[in-house]
Amino acid sequence: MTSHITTAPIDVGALMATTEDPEAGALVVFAGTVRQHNDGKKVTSINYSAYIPLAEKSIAEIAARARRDHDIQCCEIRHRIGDMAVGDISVLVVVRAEHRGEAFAAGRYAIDIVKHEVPIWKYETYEDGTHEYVKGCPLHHEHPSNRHVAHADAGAGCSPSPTR
Amino acid sequence: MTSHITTAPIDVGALMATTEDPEAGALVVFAGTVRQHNDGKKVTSINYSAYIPLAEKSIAEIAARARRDHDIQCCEIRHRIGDMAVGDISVLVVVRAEHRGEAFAAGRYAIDIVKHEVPIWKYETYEDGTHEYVKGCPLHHEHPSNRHVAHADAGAGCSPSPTR
Amino acid sequence: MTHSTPAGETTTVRVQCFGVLQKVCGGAERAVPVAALPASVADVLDALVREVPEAGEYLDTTACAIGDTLVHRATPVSADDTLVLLPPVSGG
Amino acid sequence: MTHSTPAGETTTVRVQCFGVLQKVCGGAERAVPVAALPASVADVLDALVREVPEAGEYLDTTACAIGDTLVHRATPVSADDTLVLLPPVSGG
Repeated sequence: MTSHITTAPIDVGALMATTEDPEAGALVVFAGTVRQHNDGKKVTSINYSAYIPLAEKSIAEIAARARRDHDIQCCEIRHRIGDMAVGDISVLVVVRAEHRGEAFAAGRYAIDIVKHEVPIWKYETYEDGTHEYVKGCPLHHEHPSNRHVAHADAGAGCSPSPTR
Repeated sequence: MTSHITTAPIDVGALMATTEDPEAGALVVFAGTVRQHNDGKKVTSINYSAYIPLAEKSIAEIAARARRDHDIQCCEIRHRIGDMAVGDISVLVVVRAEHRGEAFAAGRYAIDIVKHEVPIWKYETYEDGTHEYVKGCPLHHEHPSNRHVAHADAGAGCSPSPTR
Repeated sequence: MTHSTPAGETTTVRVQCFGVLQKVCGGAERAVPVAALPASVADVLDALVREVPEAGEYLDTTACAIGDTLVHRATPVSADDTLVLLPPVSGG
Repeated sequence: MTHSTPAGETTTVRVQCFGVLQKVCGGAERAVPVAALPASVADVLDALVREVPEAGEYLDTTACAIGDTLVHRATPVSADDTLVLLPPVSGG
């Protein structure tokens, strides 16, 4: 069984190789990378933690939904946890499809939902010595059917309105 | 000066490495790969040719427009020419941005325009021994200001209406 | 498995905290005393707030899980369960 | 540079073909005879169709370039220029 959560660096080349498909004409890769600045503060180190049993299940379901809702050949998702440095890849989505429209749409869909539904937490340490858990997005425990639609990236936290 | 057109295989890892940016939080890579079937026919080999002086200039301009029109840190575009096999990468777009929304939008924008404005031709050879130049998209020579807006991928040729 | 608790005896529920709740509660795991078992998820959260009042402000936006399943506030928690507290997530 | 042609003498324009036009014209480069220079791009295309009638159906959707610049049908072509014919493109 594939493990979606890993403490090792995410190997983009390996995931591109294992997803090769002669019927695919389009490959879309999204990677989230650790930024040096967040909310105006200089980040010196970052740590991601996960509740692994649910995070694994949740990511597997998101990949399955991406494949079900889009005309694509594959959707692979990986999330790294543990300590990371600026520039490191924290999350990777790889989609292959016959045509590019569906590949872009599925890649965007998958990463938007990952950011909203997977129990993972980002903990940042700043140059001034302070540190904090980054504001996040509540999991919809009481009304799972009321999940809000995945939205555009909010700079921080889980703003319901797209930033652009 | 960077060469955007290459006869050598496109090295995704190298382009990811050279575009690393500590202020980027999102990386979007789009690759077009040679498909085994096109229009219902089995493709055995493919050749791309380019009018290089204009193709180089055109790709440089598209990358510059992508950077100008989107809040991104970089947009690199490469197109391979010559003989290729099924699965090979023919075109690559690499975008890095602070946030994912702009990275996806700029990547989509760049590849759509590349397919419409760069003097490159795809020549396919099929299992049955036939071969042909794939139907394409006219360059807008008489009225460059009348360029149609880049549209979703048409399976073949340059249909003005998005396929989905 | 659900066990009933003899009257007058105090029992505990294992609670596992993530994210900001781990910081607030001073560690990933703790045993929260409850009056009786089975207790509802809501009962356990109330008990946690009695032990760690600062946790209260986070619980409205915190989801709970048992194993790999999100559970409702009314779900019963038995002696064998670990109740997992998942404050707002920030992966990606 | 533009050179005028002495009356009665035939001259040629170098034309470079890409894509399907390379197939139709039987090669990448050819010298197309024109009555006089400078000729317009349109003149050169008309002369090409006289030489290769099958090329005609493709020219409406064909763009022309000199060097790295797209040119209009009215643009003059001089003796030093190579007129580059760019039928519909299919990169990507």
